[in-house]
Amino acid sequence: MRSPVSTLSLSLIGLVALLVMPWLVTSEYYINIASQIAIAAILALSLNLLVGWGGMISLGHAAYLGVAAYLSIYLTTQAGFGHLTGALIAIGATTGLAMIFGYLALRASGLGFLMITLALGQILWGVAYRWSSLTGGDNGLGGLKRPHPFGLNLMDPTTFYYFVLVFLGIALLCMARFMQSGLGQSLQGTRDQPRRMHALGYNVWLIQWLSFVFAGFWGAVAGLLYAYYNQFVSPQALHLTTSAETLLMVIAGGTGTLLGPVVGAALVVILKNVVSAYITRWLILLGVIFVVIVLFMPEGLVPGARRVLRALKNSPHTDKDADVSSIVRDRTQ
Amino acid sequence: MTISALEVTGLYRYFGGLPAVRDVTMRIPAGERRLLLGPNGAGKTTFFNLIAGDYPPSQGEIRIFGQNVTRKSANQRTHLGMARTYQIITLFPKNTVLHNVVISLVGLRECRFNPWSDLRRQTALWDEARATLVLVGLEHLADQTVMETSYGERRRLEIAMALAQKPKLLLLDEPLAGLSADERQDVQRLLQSIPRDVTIVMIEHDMDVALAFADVITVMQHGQVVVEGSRADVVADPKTREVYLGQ
Amino acid sequence: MNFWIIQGLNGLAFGSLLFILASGFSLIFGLMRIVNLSHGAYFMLGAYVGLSAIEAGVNFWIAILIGGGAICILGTVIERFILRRLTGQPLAQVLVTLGIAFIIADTCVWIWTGDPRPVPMPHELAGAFRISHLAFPIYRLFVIGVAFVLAAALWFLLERSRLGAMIRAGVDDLTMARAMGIRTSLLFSVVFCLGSALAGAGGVLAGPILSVYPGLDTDMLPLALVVVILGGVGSLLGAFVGSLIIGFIYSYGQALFPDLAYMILFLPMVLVLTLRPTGLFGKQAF
Amino acid sequence: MLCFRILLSTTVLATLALAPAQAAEPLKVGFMTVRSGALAAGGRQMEEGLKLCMDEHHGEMAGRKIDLITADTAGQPAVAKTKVQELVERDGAQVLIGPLAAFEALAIDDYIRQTKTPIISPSAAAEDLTQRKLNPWFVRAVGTSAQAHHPLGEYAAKDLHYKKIAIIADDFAFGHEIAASFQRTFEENGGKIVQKLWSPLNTAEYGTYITQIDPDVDAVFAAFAGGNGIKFLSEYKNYGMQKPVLGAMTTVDEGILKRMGSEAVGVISSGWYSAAIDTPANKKFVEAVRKAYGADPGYYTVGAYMACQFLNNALEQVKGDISNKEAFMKALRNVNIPESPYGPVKLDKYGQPILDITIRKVEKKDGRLQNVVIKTYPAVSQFWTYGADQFLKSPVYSRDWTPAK
Repeated sequence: MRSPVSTLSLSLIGLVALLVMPWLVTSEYYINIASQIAIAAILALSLNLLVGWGGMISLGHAAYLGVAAYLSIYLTTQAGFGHLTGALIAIGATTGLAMIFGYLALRASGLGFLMITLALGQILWGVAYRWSSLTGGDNGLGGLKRPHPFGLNLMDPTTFYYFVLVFLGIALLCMARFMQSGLGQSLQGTRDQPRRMHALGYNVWLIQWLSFVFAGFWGAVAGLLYAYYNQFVSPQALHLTTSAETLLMVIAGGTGTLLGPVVGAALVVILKNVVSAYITRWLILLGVIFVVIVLFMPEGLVPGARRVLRALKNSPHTDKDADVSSIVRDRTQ
Repeated sequence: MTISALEVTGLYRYFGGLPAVRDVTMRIPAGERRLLLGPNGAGKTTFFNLIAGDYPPSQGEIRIFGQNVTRKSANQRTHLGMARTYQIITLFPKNTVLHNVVISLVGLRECRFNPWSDLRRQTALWDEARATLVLVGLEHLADQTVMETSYGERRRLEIAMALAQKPKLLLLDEPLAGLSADERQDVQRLLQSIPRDVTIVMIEHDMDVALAFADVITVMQHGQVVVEGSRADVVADPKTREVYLGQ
Repeated sequence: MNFWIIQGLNGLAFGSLLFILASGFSLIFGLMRIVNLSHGAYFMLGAYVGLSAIEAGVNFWIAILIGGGAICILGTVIERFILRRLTGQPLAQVLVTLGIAFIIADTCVWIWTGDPRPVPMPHELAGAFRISHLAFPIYRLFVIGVAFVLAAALWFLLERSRLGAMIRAGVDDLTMARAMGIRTSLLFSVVFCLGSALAGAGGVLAGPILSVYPGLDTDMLPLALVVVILGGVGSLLGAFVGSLIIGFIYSYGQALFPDLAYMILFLPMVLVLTLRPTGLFGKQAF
Repeated sequence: MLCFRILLSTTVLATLALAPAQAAEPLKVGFMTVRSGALAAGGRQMEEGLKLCMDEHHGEMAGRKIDLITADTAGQPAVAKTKVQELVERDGAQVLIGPLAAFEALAIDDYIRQTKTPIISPSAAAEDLTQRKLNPWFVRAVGTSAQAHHPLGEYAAKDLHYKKIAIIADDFAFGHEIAASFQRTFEENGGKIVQKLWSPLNTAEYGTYITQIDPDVDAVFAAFAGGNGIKFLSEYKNYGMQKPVLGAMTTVDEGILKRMGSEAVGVISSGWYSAAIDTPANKKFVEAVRKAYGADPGYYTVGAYMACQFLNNALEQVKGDISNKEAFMKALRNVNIPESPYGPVKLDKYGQPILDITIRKVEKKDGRLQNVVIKTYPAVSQFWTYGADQFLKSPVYSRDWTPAK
């Protein structure tokens, strides 16, 4: 059993670290990277809702990121809406899209679900690419100015970082509540024993659908922040690789955990943006890291690290052989 | 005229052209204890699944407390006061015993759609679950995970999860299967303690226990009802012997 | 009229390519329940290996064998040392095959520089076949032939051979197959090798039409998935019919509805899956 | 943060310091290329072209050492955005060269304006970058999509006397712009575009499209980018098609021409560069590229090479002092290179080079395929003969510019 105290203290340390981060790093560049991680983390958290707690592996989660981003930019720069209206419509419409997509995708389960989400994602990508009068085609849409909510200057990287961090905080809180809520518990039940849940009076489809829509909503929030961050959106945001990367974040970090997707997001964003400056073949490294994670920490980085820590704690003489053997023992259980 | 707890008319179910249940008609008055007998493959569990709503019948009609539920899904039927246990135990093994009962309780409550309120803080729910565990004599295991419990204890938990929903119609699929003699007695006692107004339909192979328990017995074979009647009638009926000995 | 004939042939040819790609994927998924997301990368790597063989002076036909053989070896190694440790963990397998796909894709850019490269076709199959006004490339007719022969061979292998009997037993019920004394471990390796080899050889075979370039893997993988899902998983007939249907949809669809060109393959899939979640020929849901 | 301050303060100091004092310090040039993913081939050619130019100058321009920092955008707009921040904020790049794709350039457009960082585009040809979305900090070292293909339309009608042409083009902005520009001049000179086929960028096979081509046309204009030209031309031949093919500059670019066979022979195209341009400057350049990399230079190689020469030219004008960014930008827009692989180059007031456009024909010469020059249109503006004002009044070329008749 994980000890709640150490999780809490670790989270607190993490929170403090996140808050003071802008004072520690040497360049605005890293603050921007942190903002990107936070946005990716929100998207990964929302996908984790489906993958981790619902057992629904989606390969089309970029849909919500992309659609919300396209809508918010289109509405504010082309259709003449204000920032707030644009944002609300974008999130509302994207959530509505999730309702439709959920309706279609939940007709199947397992691999069928995965394929429908992938196909729907590809269709959206195609629309974004082809409908160039509206989406700008491959050139994408740009020209979005970041809003000034409550007089905050979001053009300042540090302010923007805190802005995003607030959303990440709310997302984490919502996810934590969700996990322990009636709906969250029901969703986890439908993942493990759908038939049983049916017999216990749960409308499995409805519970999965509601969760799907909830995940879509948070995907839309991530998309909105993505649009504000990049001030630009192109079909790449809707592409299969974006969905796949998000799925990788979730699985690598640890499905069904709160911090897993955040760690996974950090890993992928850092590899892609920072490490690539030093290692030309960073994609190979990314691949190798995933393979290694799966082989040696199959439950993901966060639960895996917990396990290793526990193993370290449990062995009174921290000599290396003992650690290894306890890890091995854990694995074989 | 009293309303039947369960009324089945002309029920059929085919699997790829093969009938698993054929023309079953059955009427179970409220409060009755009904036993379903029959050799393996007689269609008893399929019949159960049809009543529970796991899959739709190919033909026929099912009514629960007078309401036609033929086209209703399993969860809707549960909300009409039906509960069931499974032949092969399907619990949530990583959760605690108490948690399992809570999941069962939440199934009938609105909070199953609530994405915000913390289930752990709804003490009424947990108290009620604990009370159910007391009823089945599992309160001492409340905080253990299901994985840590014995087979017999899980059987009882199965029943507890069904009882927690305070059903008016309870479907028990071989509640005694695979239990030791002691455990059997525990479960038997538990079954006997269920209030009389609960209608129980039970599949069971253990004749002694089952016969002692049931008011009316239905014997099925090849998906059909062969004999139906009181204990004495059924035991005396030559067709019963044929089913059990003559195959 | 000519339009329908020529686009029909185009669809048939493209469907044939898809079948060669998807049959291995379907085989592996059917028996081992592994969604091998590196299948597209195998296809691309096979094409690159075959290309290098041809450039080293090897005959085209031998190059197909080399491409298939190399990917068979690679696939077997991956199956033995990585996938085998993850039996029964579909999520882990998805992640690991995706990771391997990244590695292969970037390694290809590394080794073969990322220039788009056509695979030269054998001279005897170059040019077009003509009947009155219609002209159609001989090589495509040949690919159609290969697909039908391959389908027949696979059918024979699965339905008539001892290996096939073992595979079918494994697809139906793995525990049962084990109980019957089938060495499933060896069987898995053989099937994974075969499936990978089909991808690798298919890559070389498709090379003269598709050419090889970075991104070929991600272009082709969704197509393989679409075919398998549409046809139904683990069904050879499904993969075959699914491929041809997709081929026809692709050719007629792009010609008739150019505005839908980007989605033409995914719309029918969504339609089929929402109406019939098991695919057209699958017996079971996924 | 600390580093950032130091960086800031050095900039401030540099602004105050006199030019000679600054000359000692290396100039940081950020270079955005693509090393992974589908565009990696172009990225590599850009790197080669840039390296060649840097080597030519021995890593020094106008007396200042050039500190080149390279970043891989992976061909993704969002990554390009991060990379430009990395180059500017973290590494302190003062001038940028890159990125490869137009959608990357557009993705970082706002950022360039905000940070006022001079940027030289070595390949992105999107019209509006130097037209309707003019960015004061942006200068292009290559032609625009339409710049190279207005002449081809006229040539097809006037010199080749084609009357009816079918267009097949990649379905993305680059393809749309090329197709529309060709159509415009072709039709203005009496020709007629009877069919327009748009194939998705990731089209697996072109059979479906080739067989749709109207059999009554005089020629086919095929506008492809990346490797699609290879696929299209070889399949075109395999389908037994006889109609002559006109190509866009990138359809038969030297970067992929080296991978083609007989199917490419005879394709007539136009462009602001051909490795076969017969001038001393280009011969020297081609020699050097062939010696270093064993292949003819193409679109990306020469684009990056020229971007680097632009930088050199501008730096020499300001004597290596770029502390006054406005002055440096002015110099950059004032670039005048009388002899280059392109031919003579100078910029219009939009930051777009005025270039000699050549009509070329693929021929096999010296054992390799070459874009042999058959006609030169000297000093072609991005606005062709229309004049900037009139040209900019109409919307940017798009897929729906004028329907086929």
